Amino acid sequence: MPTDIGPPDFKTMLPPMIQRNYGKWRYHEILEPGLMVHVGETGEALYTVRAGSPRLLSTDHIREICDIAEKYCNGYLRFTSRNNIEFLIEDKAKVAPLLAELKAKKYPVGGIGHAISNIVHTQGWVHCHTPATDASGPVKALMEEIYEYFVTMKLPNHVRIALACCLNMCGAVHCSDIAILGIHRTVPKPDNTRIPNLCEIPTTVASCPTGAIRGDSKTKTVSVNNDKCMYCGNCYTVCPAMPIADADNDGISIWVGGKVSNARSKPMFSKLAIPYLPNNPPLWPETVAAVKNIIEVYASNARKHERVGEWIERVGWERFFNLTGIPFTDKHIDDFDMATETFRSSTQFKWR
Amino acid sequence: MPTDIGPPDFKTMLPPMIQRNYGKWRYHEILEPGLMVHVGETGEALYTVRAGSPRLLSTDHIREICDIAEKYCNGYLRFTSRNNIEFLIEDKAKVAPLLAELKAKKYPVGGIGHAISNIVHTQGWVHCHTPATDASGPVKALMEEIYEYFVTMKLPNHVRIALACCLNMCGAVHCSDIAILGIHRTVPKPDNTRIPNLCEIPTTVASCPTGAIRGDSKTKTVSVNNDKCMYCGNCYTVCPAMPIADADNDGISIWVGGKVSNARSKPMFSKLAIPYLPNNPPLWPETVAAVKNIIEVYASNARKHERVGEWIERVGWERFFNLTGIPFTDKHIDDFDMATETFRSSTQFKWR
Amino acid sequence: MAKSDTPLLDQLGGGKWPSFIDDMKQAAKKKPMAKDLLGQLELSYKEKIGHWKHGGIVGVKGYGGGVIGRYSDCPEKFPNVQAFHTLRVNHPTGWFYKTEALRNLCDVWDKHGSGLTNLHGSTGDIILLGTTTDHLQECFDDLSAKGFDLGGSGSALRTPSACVGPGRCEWACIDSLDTCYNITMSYQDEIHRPMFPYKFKIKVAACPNDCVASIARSDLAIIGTWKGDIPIDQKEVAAYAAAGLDIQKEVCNLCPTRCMVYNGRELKIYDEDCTRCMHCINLMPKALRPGPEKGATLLIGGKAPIVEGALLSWVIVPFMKLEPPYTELKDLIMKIIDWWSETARSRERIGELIKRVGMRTFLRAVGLPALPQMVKSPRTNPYVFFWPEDIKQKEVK
Amino acid sequence: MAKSDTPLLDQLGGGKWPSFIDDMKQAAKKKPMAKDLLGQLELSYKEKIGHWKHGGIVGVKGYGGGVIGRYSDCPEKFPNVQAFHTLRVNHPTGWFYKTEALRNLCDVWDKHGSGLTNLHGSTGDIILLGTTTDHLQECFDDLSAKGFDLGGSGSALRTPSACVGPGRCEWACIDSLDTCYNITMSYQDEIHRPMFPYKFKIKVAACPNDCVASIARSDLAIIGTWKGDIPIDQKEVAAYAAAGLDIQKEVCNLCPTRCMVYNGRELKIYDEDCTRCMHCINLMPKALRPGPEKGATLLIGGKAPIVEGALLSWVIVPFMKLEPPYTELKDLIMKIIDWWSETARSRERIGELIKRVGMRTFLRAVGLPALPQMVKSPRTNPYVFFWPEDIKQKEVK
Amino acid sequence: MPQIELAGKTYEVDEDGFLQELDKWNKEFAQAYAKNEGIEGQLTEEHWKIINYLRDYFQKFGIAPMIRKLVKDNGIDMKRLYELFPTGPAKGACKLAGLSKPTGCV
Amino acid sequence: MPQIELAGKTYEVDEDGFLQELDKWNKEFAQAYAKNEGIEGQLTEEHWKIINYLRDYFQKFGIAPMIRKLVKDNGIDMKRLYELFPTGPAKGACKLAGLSKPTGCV
Ligand code: SRM
Ligand code: SRM
Ligand code: SRM
Ligand code: SRM
Ligand code: SF4
Ligand code: SF4
Ligand code: SF4
Ligand code: SF4
Ligand code: SF4
Ligand code: SF4
Ligand code: SF4
Ligand code: SF4
Repeated sequence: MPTDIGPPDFKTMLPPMIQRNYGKWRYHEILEPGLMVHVGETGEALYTVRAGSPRLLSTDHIREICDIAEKYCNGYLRFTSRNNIEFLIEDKAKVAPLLAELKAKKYPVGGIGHAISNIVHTQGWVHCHTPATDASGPVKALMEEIYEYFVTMKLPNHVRIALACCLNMCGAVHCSDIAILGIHRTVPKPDNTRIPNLCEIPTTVASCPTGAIRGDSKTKTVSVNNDKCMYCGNCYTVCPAMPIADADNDGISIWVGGKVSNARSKPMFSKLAIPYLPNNPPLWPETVAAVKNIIEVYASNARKHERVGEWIERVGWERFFNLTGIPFTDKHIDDFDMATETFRSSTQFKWR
Repeated sequence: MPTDIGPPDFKTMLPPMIQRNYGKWRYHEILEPGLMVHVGETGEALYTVRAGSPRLLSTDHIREICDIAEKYCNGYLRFTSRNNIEFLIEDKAKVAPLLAELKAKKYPVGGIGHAISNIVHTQGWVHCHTPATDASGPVKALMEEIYEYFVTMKLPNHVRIALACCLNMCGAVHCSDIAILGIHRTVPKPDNTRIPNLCEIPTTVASCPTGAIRGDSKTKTVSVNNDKCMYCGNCYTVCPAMPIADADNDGISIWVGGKVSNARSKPMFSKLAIPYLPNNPPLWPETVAAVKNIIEVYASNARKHERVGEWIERVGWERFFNLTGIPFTDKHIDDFDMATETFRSSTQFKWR
Repeated sequence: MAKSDTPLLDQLGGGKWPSFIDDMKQAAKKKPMAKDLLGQLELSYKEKIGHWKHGGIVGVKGYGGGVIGRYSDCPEKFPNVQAFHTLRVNHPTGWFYKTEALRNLCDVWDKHGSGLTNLHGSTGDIILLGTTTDHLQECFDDLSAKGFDLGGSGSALRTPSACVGPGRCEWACIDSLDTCYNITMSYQDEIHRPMFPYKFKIKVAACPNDCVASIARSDLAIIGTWKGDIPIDQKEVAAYAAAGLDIQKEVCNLCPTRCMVYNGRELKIYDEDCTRCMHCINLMPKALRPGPEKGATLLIGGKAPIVEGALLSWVIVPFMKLEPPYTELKDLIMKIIDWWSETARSRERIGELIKRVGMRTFLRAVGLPALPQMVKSPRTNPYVFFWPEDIKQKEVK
Repeated sequence: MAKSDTPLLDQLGGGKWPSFIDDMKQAAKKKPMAKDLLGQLELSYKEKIGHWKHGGIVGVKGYGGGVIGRYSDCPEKFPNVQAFHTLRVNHPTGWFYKTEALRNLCDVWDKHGSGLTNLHGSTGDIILLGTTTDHLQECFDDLSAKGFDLGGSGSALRTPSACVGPGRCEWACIDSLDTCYNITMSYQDEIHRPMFPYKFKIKVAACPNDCVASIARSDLAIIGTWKGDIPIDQKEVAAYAAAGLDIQKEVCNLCPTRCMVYNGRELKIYDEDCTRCMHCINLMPKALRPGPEKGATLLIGGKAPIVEGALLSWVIVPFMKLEPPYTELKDLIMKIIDWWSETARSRERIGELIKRVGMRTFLRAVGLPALPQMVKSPRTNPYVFFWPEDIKQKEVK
Repeated sequence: MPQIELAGKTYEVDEDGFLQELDKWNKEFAQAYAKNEGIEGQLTEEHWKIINYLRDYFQKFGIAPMIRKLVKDNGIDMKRLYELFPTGPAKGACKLAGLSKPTGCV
Repeated sequence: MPQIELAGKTYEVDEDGFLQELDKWNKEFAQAYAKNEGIEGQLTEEHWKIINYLRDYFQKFGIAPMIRKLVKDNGIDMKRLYELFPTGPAKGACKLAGLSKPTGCV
């Protein structure tokens, strides 16, 4: 077998109309939630219908999607960078029937424009070894409750939500409008009977962001300074004998105000809103309620075109905590290495 | 002798009109450069004439100031937080004669409002042991050239200049509109014959911001990793046997855009404009020219009420370097511990 | 009715939003692996804890990566997921598919694996979720036969990804798809045989809207931009205004540089002040478009928090023309990766390395000039290093 | 004409701006010390290098600080500055003087020292520049007799200073002078007998204009502020407009929170959004003034760069009423200093200590609640510590 | 925990075949496992060079070398390395050399 | 460099009287210098306690203790410390104890 053949050439996957208008699109219009049209310099119009996906797809489900694409799109479709399905329709007449079929098959259509799009997320308990929470579960539970915002366009701007099940943040949570992050809260207990055989001591020591781990290269063991450990789990990533998961204390934190686009404001990191919510499968009610609350306060307070972070920057974090009713705690105050950059070095602030 | 008597009670130093209007001032007006009036709730008006001072004053000069204050101010005067002299006049009729006498005696009158005020500065070669440049000398040379801006009010806002003769920054240079900072550029050579008797090894090691110093507690000596040393001189401060001054390489750097007031923008640090200019006593022509250039570019480009830093933030640093003609170098790019905070994490920038 | 084995997960089935549980159950009908996965997940839901063992190193011949090994920690209960490895399959750039290709994938995966996938993984790969060690090589061979190859994992170049760009977007300033595909094909060895200090990710967005989150999620972000004035079609401006867009409030007032003036009839842009944020163009695609001279801004260092805290990529090349065969770009990438590989500690991302040794060292090593576009502002601390050639050396007497 | 001994320094004499060289020459006429100082300075100008030896520890009885020891490194050339120590004399708060007091100082200094001074040092002291070791005690005694005392040096509380405040400023929200004087008198021991880990500076500004640069130059900045609405005198607003102030452009548009609306006749402020920056008040002192409820914001940690980089003080108490005898303030100061003294390394400023151990530790130690006013924004990194009481402890079986 | 027996000795290995008691490593172990890693027949001198290098490095520094270093220090290229150890340096070579299982960046 | 002679021995000291060869320190040196530091007559046991404490600390940690620590560890207060050493702990006590001259924060 030949190796290193690389992925299939994308050009072979493009619908003919795209091939003709490649790089020569003139403008687009959003026609209704989940439906937009791109018009090329040739005058040709390509319709896109965007549908939600659970991302974790069975082969049969994929085949069903293929069936639909074959029926309406000559067998062409794409997925978006947020894991939505995009049906690419060359024939305007097929748009309405497609929408009808999607409705019948219960595919949510939306996610375009000033909406909530699909939640970028990770593996969780389905496949990963370091998660502090599940991924697909909280996502499903949440989308169920904020579904309305996916299929309409009534928010001030789009709201990008992401979930990562541990601090590795396999996804966009560090720069999302709203981010859900699994966190551990227990100091790992090194199993020094296994460490000598399983772990590289220098690597384990170097893995700790706060320098909490001391290694003994002679005995090939390590010890953790509990006071310096903030449960990031990176030591576990490199050393299996440092278990960190703890059903009683693992949970979820909520982050807000990040973005990556350069539109108006510069890309921003998400900031801590809620330090801890319990893992409460299968419906994670605390997490769902917390996120919904933030979305709704945003929806009714932000100005048009303002992303969550832009709104908060304008009104101030004092106001954000006040409006959302989220308590501010000492955990919100940075104490990692560039903390002083976040301190209020000014008398400019609001009373609430 | 009794000790710990503390300073004289300031209340005994206040002119009677101030005592009457203490805490009950209503408003002030700037009447002309260097002259303002404060009106109290009683309706009384206190006139202040501000005059420049070299700060380094002989007792005879102080007595001359006292003579003037006695003649026009009933013997009351004050100094400002920027080392100007303020004559406090209760009797309006005495303002004009005072101004005339100050003119005759060549006291510069000004520094109020949208002007350059006195330069906050330090000891330099006059009294300190770590300076990389002189203080009073460059200040005098510079004030001579920008005198015009002290005695008029034609700048967009006030411009606060400061000078410190070494990185200890005994003054406000880290937050000044324009700052002049003496810098060393030579790695100190530890004199390990003297160090055991003169220096605390742990203190010397801990003094280095970049961890360039290694100490040997047995031999009580230290060594410097040249590549990690950025010549801050802090090791010399704690250990006399680490000489750092070097006539060939000491010199001056220029910093811009700092402020401390909370007016409009938040307090800001000064940022590096020019990494190095040679020490060229007695007139420091390179330094004087560089500062003058910055002031003039600011004066002709900033909007009314914009401080230097506010102007630069608005137009962008690209534009600042472009307009001033100052070359941008890799030295301008931070490489200390919070450097990444200063990196342009956005595609938003100007071409020049 | 029989009591369900998965009472907790069942609560997540159905509903308005498509349910991953439904997909898992669908697969479970044919696949014991999927069934045991459901079972183990139910256990996790009950116990609030994961049930996968640490790590796993498995793979296919000739490759050092592309497969994530995984073993259950309770194989006695769920023997069919005792081994449950994931294949990362490189997606067609832009995530465009003919259904035929997708059907091929499904067939291969039904043959060899759990029948469960992720479309797509966060890095962009097609994730084939769960198979056993003995199936790996065959599965790989079958994928190859259908024209698919593995993506990156480990200390390698990770599967590059790109926004839809010229494929379906009027704002594309560069050919994000072709650039990404070209890079992918040029660096097959670097993707498949890990030999870097740590992972390296490249993402290509064809304009500053950055629809692949490249600035946050890739070590090297390639983002389209332009020079020259934004062309204005005043007729279309008027049309937007007529249609109800409040141009002063929604466009001009939100311009970050406030370089637009609208007098109720005409829109003027002071382009020398424009920082190409896209906002005005986003709001009026018919009236405005990127300026005439197109190219890319390159940014380096983006990553998630571990170890030193998250980084957003920062500018290292304000403007580079990007045309096939992308020689300038690829030369620079190789220089960067070479320097990084020679200089970094193990598990040190390029952003962390530059943070540690300083931009000046990086710029010198890869031969890039220092430019004010690289920083938000110059340094505030006076800890300035000078190069040996800056310093007057003492005469040796 | 005789050739000058100081040809370089001569070039700095005279001119439009008052020359320190003229003052030095004036003193040199009566004082050999001042003459040798000139000589040594000329040498420095020639050689571009300082000529003072490192350090020097001298003082007066019963005090651990207040004098800076200094010795020439070329006493053979300039014997009169072989020893040339400086006394730091605590200034009257606000730098107000009756001439009598200044004349007293001059007399003492002509008797014991070089006849040269700094009015004032950067911390605020009267600097008496240069005397010999044997004059120190007598000079101190004579100063005492005239009602003056030494200021701080070393690892001590440094001479506190204050803006002119209620003495001559309509914006004073607190009595900066009295607060500063009260602190100074309360902490004489802490000023004169160093026993802190390092220096500690307090500065008091009576409003956010911060005319003593407290936020940048003191470990504890006390800055006046207010609660409640900014009173507006619309007549005076109109008068400013009539006099040529462009209220929309110069006032409203520069308000950082854009919380002002001017319709050409009336000015309205949405005070709940105002962050009390002072800008509008600064521009229209007759029309606007600070709101009704006055107090201080306390900020901690300001300092110059050595060792960890410069810090601007940050908010720890958004609002504190300040009235004599300032018990709440002084209790807090003592708590802070106690904790710092117990916890800091040698030569570690309070700001650096808090940076090292974290705000949460600091707040808990001194009993202050965490408030959003303390930060520009919450943390971005996920490295969050929980307190033991937050965590469910495992049952010990 | 799986176990294997070789020439009368029992070795604990994990699912991936990595030795769980590093001090039990010996040449026979390496040879016996070679086949699993796609190496036909006897380990050659070239194999041993890499294996010994890995072991020395691990002993000295407590970590596996970065692959670039391994390649450089042994004067071979990646192609050759994968010819020698078809399953790659991390999976194949480290396993035979009796190093602890590489972790982390996957 | 100034020198002083005491009981036949020569000591190098700096302008402030701080010993320049720390290993030459002895009790006679301390006693002889006491007068300079405003201490009348013989050094008392209380003086020696402080001096010995300083020397021990310096030997052990290579630095002079922070004054708060000195005061605490010796169960005295600042007032008493200044009575014992009128020129203060840094100038007086450290000098007599033969520590290197305190630097830095002035
Ligand atoms: C399809 C997709 C690209 C792809 O290759 O897959 C895409 C497509 C478009 N984006 Fe996007 N964006 C896509 C992910 C993103 C992302 C990445 C992400 O969400 O992780 C971003 C950055 C998000 C952020 O800042 O956090 C992104 C920021 C934008 C923006 C900037 C919005 C802003 O105000 O910040 C625009 C402009 C706009 O919406 O007016 C934009 C505009 C567009 C346009 C209108 C471009 C065009 O002319 O075709 C496309 C459809 C608009 C829409 O979805 O509302 N796209 N867009 C991605 C769809 C994801 C999804 O399923 O929802
Ligand atoms: C006398 C003095 C206070 C003292 O206790 O000595 C003082 C006095 C006044 N200041 Fe100030 N400021 C004084 C140092 C400062 C400082 C500190 C410094 O320069 O080191 C600052 C902060 C500077 C900075 O941000 O870097 C300062 C920032 C201000 C501001 C804010 C200006 C701004 O737009 O940023 C105002 C408001 C204004 O000027 O409209 C102000 C306003 C005033 C007013 C108008 C207040 C009043 O109603 O009396 C006083 C006279 C104005 C003038 O000088 O233009 N004062 N003022 C200080 C005179 C220094 C000098 O000789 O020049
Ligand atoms: C599968 C995937 C999540 C998903 O569900 O989509 C994933 C899964 C894992 N990531 Fe990731 N990462 C995935 C995209 C990301 C991203 C997002 C991206 O690439 O855009 C990030 C953040 C961006 C970045 O690279 O910084 C990411 C940051 C990490 C990190 C932290 C790296 C860092 O420098 O901070 C780790 C930890 C590590 O490398 O040891 C990690 C490690 C892991 C490991 C291998 C777990 C580990 O500790 O060894 C996870 C395996 C899960 C499993 O069992 O399958 N993963 N990982 C994504 C890859 C799929 C794909 O190929 O398409
Ligand atoms: C005299 C004065 C400068 C002046 O000409 O005005 C001064 C002079 C010295 N300062 Fe300073 N500092 C003076 C105000 C400052 C200020 C400004 C302020 O207080 O507002 C600062 C910056 C603010 C701060 O404290 O951070 C300042 C930051 C330093 C530092 C750096 C401290 C730091 O933590 O970064 C040092 C170094 C040290 O303490 O070892 C230092 C050290 C010194 C020493 C004692 C030199 C040394 O290394 O031992 C200087 C003695 C000079 C001499 O020979 O007389 N001086 N020093 C100021 C005190 C006069 C007074 O009492 O009024
Ligand atoms: S975020 Fe953490 S737990 Fe989740 S998939 Fe990534 S590495 Fe695994
Ligand atoms: S969990 Fe994180 S902080 Fe705690 S010891 Fe491990 S690496 Fe360090
Ligand atoms: S800035 Fe440096 S050189 Fe100048 S007085 Fe302060 S400590 Fe001395
Ligand atoms: S000069 Fe500064 S950087 Fe250099 S060794 Fe001394 S303390 Fe370190
Ligand atoms: S990044 Fe720009 S070019 Fe690419 S899809 Fe998004 S809007 Fe279009
Ligand atoms: S692209 Fe952005 S910066 Fe440029 S004119 Fe439009 S809104 Fe302003
Ligand atoms: S700080 Fe405020 S109150 Fe004090 S003098 Fe300045 S303007 Fe007046
Ligand atoms: S004080 Fe500042 S923030 Fe408040 S209204 Fe006036 S200008 Fe605006």
